[in-house]
Amino acid sequence: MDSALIPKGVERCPLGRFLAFIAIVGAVLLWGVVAMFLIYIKGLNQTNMNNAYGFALWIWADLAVIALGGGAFFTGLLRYIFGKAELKNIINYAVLIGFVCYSSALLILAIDVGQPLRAWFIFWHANVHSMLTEVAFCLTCYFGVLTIEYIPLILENRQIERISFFRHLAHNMHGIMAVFAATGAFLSFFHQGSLGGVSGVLYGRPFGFRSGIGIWPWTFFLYTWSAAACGPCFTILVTRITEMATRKKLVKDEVIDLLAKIAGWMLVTYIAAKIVDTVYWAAVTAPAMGFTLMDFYTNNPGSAYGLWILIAEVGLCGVLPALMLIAPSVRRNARLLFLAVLLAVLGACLNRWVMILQMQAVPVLPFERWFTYFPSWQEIATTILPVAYGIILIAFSYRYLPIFPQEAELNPLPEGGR
Amino acid sequence: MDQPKNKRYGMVIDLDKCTGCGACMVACMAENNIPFRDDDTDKLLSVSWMHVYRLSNGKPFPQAEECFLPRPCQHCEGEHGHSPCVSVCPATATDYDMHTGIVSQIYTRCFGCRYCMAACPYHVRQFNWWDPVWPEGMERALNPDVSVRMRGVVEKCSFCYSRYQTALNRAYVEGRRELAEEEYQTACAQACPAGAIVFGDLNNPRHRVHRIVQPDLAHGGRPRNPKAFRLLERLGTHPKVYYLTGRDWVRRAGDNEVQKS
Amino acid sequence: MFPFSFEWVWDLGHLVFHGALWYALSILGIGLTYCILKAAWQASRGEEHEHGHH
Amino acid sequence: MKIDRRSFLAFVLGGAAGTALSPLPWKLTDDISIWTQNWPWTPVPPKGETTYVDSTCTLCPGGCGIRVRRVEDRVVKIEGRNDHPVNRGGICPLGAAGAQLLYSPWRVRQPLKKMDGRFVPVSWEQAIGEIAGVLRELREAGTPEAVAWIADTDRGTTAELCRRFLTVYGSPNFIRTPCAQDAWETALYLTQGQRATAGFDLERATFLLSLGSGLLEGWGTPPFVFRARGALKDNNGRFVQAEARLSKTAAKADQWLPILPGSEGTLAFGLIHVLLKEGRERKPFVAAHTAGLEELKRQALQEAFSPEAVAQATGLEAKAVVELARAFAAAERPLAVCGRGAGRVPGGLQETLAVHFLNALVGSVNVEGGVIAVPEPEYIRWPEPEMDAVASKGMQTPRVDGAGSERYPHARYLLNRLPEALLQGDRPAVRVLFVSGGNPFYSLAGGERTEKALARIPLIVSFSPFLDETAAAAHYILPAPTHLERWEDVPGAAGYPKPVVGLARPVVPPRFATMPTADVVLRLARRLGGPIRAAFPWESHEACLRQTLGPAWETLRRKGFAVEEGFKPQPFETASRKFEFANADLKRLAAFRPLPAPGDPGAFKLTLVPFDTLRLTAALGAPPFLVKALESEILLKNDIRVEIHPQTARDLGLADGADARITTPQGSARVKVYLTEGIRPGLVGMARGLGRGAHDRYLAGKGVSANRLLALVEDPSSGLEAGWGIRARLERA
Amino acid sequence: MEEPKSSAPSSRSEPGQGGQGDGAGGAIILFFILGLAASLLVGWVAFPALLYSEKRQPVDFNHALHNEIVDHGCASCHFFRADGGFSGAPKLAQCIECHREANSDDPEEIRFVEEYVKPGREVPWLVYARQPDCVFFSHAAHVRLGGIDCAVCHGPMGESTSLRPYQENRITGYSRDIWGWNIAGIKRNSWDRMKMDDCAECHAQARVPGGSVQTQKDGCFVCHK
Repeated sequence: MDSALIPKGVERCPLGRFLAFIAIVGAVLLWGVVAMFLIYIKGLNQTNMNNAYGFALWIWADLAVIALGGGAFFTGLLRYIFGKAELKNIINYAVLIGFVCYSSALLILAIDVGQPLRAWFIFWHANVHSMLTEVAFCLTCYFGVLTIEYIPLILENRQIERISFFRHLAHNMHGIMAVFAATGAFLSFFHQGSLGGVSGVLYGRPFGFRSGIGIWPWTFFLYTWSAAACGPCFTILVTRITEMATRKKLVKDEVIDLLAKIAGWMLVTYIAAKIVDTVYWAAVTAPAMGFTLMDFYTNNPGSAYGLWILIAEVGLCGVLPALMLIAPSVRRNARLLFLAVLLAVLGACLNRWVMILQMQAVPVLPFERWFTYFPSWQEIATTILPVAYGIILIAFSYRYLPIFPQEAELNPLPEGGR
Repeated sequence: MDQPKNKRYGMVIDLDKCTGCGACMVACMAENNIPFRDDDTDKLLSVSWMHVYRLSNGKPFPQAEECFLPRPCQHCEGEHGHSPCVSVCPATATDYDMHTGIVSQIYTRCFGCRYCMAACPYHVRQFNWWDPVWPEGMERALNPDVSVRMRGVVEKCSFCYSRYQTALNRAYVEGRRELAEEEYQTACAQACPAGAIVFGDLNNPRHRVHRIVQPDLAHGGRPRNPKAFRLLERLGTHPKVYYLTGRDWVRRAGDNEVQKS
Repeated sequence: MFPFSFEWVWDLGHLVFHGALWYALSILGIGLTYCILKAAWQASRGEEHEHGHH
Repeated sequence: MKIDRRSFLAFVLGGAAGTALSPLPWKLTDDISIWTQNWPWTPVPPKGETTYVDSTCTLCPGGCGIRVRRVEDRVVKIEGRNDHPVNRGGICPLGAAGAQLLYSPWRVRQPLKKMDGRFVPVSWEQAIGEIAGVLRELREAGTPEAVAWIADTDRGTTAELCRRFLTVYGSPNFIRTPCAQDAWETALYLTQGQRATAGFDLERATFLLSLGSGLLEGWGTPPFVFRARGALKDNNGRFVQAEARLSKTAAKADQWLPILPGSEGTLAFGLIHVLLKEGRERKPFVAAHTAGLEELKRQALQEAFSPEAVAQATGLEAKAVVELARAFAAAERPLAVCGRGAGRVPGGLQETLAVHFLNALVGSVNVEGGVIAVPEPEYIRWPEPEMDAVASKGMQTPRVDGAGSERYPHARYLLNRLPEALLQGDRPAVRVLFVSGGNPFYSLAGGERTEKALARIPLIVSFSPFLDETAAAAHYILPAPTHLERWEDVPGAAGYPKPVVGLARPVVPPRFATMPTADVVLRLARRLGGPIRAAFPWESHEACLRQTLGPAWETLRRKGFAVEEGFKPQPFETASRKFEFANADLKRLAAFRPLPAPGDPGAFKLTLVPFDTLRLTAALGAPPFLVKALESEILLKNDIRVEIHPQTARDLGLADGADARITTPQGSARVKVYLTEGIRPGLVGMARGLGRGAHDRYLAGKGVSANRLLALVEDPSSGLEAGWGIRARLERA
Repeated sequence: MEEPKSSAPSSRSEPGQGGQGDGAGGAIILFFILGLAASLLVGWVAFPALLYSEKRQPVDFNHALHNEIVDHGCASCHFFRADGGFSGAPKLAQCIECHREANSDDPEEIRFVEEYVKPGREVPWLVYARQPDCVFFSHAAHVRLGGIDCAVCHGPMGESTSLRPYQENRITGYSRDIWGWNIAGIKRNSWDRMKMDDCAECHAQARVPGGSVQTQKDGCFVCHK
């Protein structure tokens, strides 16, 4: 029925099955939308946040998806600036995943604020000293870049491409994509960094606070770095999951291997820097503020924030995947590669959780106790909403747009096909 | 225009005098139009600019001791007014005023991102999770000098700035530009039946607050009075709320510096 | 955001921050405008370029 | 012309461009955000001229000077008067929240009459007429003494008018709600021969020993006591609190003596024992101004009051008792006080006497820094009313509460005995009950039995401005104006050591069709006619007030209060003109004996001890600000939390915050537990003031009332209420 | 629209063929202009007209006439209170001092006396300069301390012989005088607008030293409450 829209030379599942899939995911999306409207109408009392937990699940989700969306900027940087031509075979998908991540982040931010209708004050009345201002500006601008990068893909749809203007537009945009990518990389560097700065500058919160260079705490650089390392891992992870879901090979192993290798080395350097940062923070920064490392990890209810979290983040989800990814034998083993990128992705998510949630859970006043929090269903639903939205957008993009340049080559149509 | 000398308004709370009665909280609520709800027992969801903490020395019966610690906004000065919350506000909805040393806020500018709440180690910043609702008739007791905050914004103690505004107005009409110490007092200081709260200008050597704590203004206002301390001195927030106590354990409980060393 | 808004201060922080911002925005804006105008021009001229850009 | 997709697109593009170039999107964006800044459902208090009115707070017997800030005709803030001798600028939380009482939507707006269990509005005319009708019938039946009146004070014009009304009507049953002053007044009378209230010169004492008094929890006049506590600190004085739990008072004391509950009297006698045994009494004072020391020695030097025995009874060490006695005696101006908690339970007379003896032994009676006999105000000098035969006969009948009888010769009011009296006989002894101030349906202990007894009264008239528990149980509510809407003379401040009279004034005009209780009395008197009418020659309460106060009226109106600054206590008025440790009256009293907590210790292993907090009140309930300020250690959601020691909790298998069920011989209730090291193991501490059956939605239905779980305990020496706790059981729920 | 068939081919013309005749291009431009004009009209004319509701003052007050009679100019009726506040629109009690009875046969005055003075009803004046609740404005600081003339902010109100209609923003509830009567927000006189930027502008000109660490202008609470 929709064959006219499907790219040439590839096969897609029947429309009915596709729509059934969309309907299922759409139901989840709808659940999130209901929760979102509930929050818009009734206010943030629908969440389980409180005056001690001003930032909660959403901000974590925000930081996590942006870190994971970092695959777009870093792959773009490698492809357009450093000239890693092989990556052109995965750049489209990286851009799409980035687009999903960033649009989700903006959506979550729009739900998260107490006065959404005044949210534009962040731009108009901008306080340039606030990391959040930097986040907002760079995030919005970079989302613009991702949109610019995504538009040509849409324009390459078989039907749209038939229109001369659009075809030319897509071509021209491809032509100067390096300029956009460079700008994107610049913006990305600053907003990934400023997200790291969000907790790093809080000198009232010894757990989050880091010293650094000038106005930028170490976390500023660590965040950019970790996004550059874990973003590509997420791209690989989603590509693999897409391949599993479509039961097709979509990207050649060399491409994945190259990206994984680069991500691996990024991760190695990142985790080394992270360890140095942790040691310095534990030995110098925190004691100077009157805290010992173990103050941050003990006496919390149920050991929810025990030392295990540090070991899991740095060791299990940091050092381990880094070492795995730089080993060619691991990269060649599909399962181990999958495990490695999965761990790296979890590591990034865990890092963001620690820096936002644990940062607030740690009592600072000596007579206060740990603050614990569990999100309400409305928070969970609105956090899952972008996931559903992302799956739907990816599904549509995959079905109707030439996302994977190598798909036709890797999956030749049987005789008699289109 | 010649400007009056900069003030540094601050507070001294004598923890040995404070009885934890809550008059400061109630006076503050009445002065500043603090909303209340059917269930306000979850203090993490409740708005109260002044909160009285209950501190315990952690010893077993009968050596157990308790102390009450009223906590208004500390009006941190940080380094040159970069208090933890002020510098993080993305929309410049909160500010540090060098003329008074007060951390001020425009509620109508705030769009509720809550970054300042995450930044404040004292939990003085509170969010309006609900629309403020007064039972029929009780809104008549609202004070027009303080605007009522809508749902979705952060608020905190302002050192009763509206009382400063009205006091200044009165002075202007009388042709004066400077206020006497007693002309500008916060609602909590005025109400405290135990006389535990003293309020005034730390820059002014004649004011009681200055005389009591003897602040070392060259070093962020560190108290020279050995009985005085500030909450979390070591963070470098340079609060303008000082506490007095003769009890060692109270001092330790309020200040992580002495606590940990 | 703009020099005429209340919060604007002509200091280094604002110049660097907003300078970088407006610089980035300009590149995006100019680039995009260039692409659109060129495409419109090409479309109206009926030009055609060879395929295979990706 | 071709109108196709392109044209349409062009039109839309043009429209978009035009819209962007018009103010519409920009102004709309701005206006929508401004709309969020001015949401119509967020109230905006109207501006206007600010004025201040000085008045006197009548919410408790303190009588603090208040300064009310008005904006136009609205009360927006209540502050303490800086120039008032009692509170000097300070204010208690309840006083500060006073405007919320004025503007409470749960005020009674017009007279209400209960019909078929529901209140219906009636006119003042009708309500007063119907009540007068019942009163007339009772008089005609020759039983005027079946009318009783409960008031929260027996001083001031309003109270005197009510009492006068009862007198000319023919009933002796005017009852003041119980308070610690009941015991103190009796003690002063018995030892000093003075009809006076006890004032405590706390500000100038240098050693303050409190035997269970909640000095910082509502005892006396809170702002005065608080300031005195500060002064004590400034003067390097010493403050010792003997109490079973680490109350706020104990927490702020220099020394906390965690005595076993109910052992305060024993401790006082123990201290006397040490003092006398070691000869540490102030000999010059004792020799010159006291009599009967030998008798006291005989009493106090018994083995039962030896340090060892007292240590046993109080849970302290014998050494601590001896040291305390020595420190007390050695202090420059020592002062001992008693009256548990906020002082709403009088306690045993012998216990108060012991404390008073202790003060006398160190010379702290009627001197600076001591207990001062503050004479009752005498500005009310109305001619004796003429009484008819019915009234005279009625006044000859014994009081329904037994006060002044053979058995309780010195008691003036025994509200605690009323429930039992009401349960006697086929017809209740009281047929009509007026309640002005106080809230007996809530604050009387005894649980269901008390409620059942009070419910036997066929006609209850409440004058409460609010729908409190007593009003809810009444048959008529004749709402009085609140403290900010009426004239009221306020003689004396509880515990203040000087005579002081304050004047409360209408700060704002009455909001509703309310009537001052005194005016209701005047109108009732007019209705009843005859000698009753003749006894009330005043047009209105205000007129009565003006005439009664005479020249003082103008002073009070201008200044708001009158205080006798150079007041000197009167000399003792006993037969010996000395302070008497012993005399015939004292000898007749039942001997001191510590009262055990009611209940079987075998079945009820724990003891429930109630405590007071300033953030809750017994009679008035608590306005929303107070409920908001209530600690989460006391109230969590709708559950009251009871304090127990972690050891007790371990024994019972209860964790902090766990749901539990508390059972006493009086009843049972669900609670949550709060673990604290600040309470003696084996005790359960419970705040008084929750578990309200009426009031507003911020207070009603939260927690349980300790009074329902407690029993009435009668002091054998005086008949006064002396309950301090009850045996209890706590189980996991 | 009557010739969809004939228009279809041209719109569906093959890509890369140029396709459009002059007529089509002209139509595009025409429609673009049409859309532009329509939206400009909506944005500049219809929108402002819809945005504001108009109310008449309860009584038409002649400032000029009163100004001639009174002794102390504006301050005769608009004065400072002892508490430092500014009285703003006069209360009925002030009016009654002169208008216990109608002093003229002016029907408006007679109506005022009949409708307000006799029943003792306050006049619900609509205040053109009413600022929102979040704003703290000190007349004392500006008039007593700054020596600023009433007209700087309020314009030549004292010379008006009649009260102009009061317009209220339907969305915000503000008086139109705050945004200014020019919908583009352009002002010619200092009193044309009363937005925060206008306060800031004047403060900048007067070199009012600001204490803010963020903006080097005034701290929030100087103008907010």
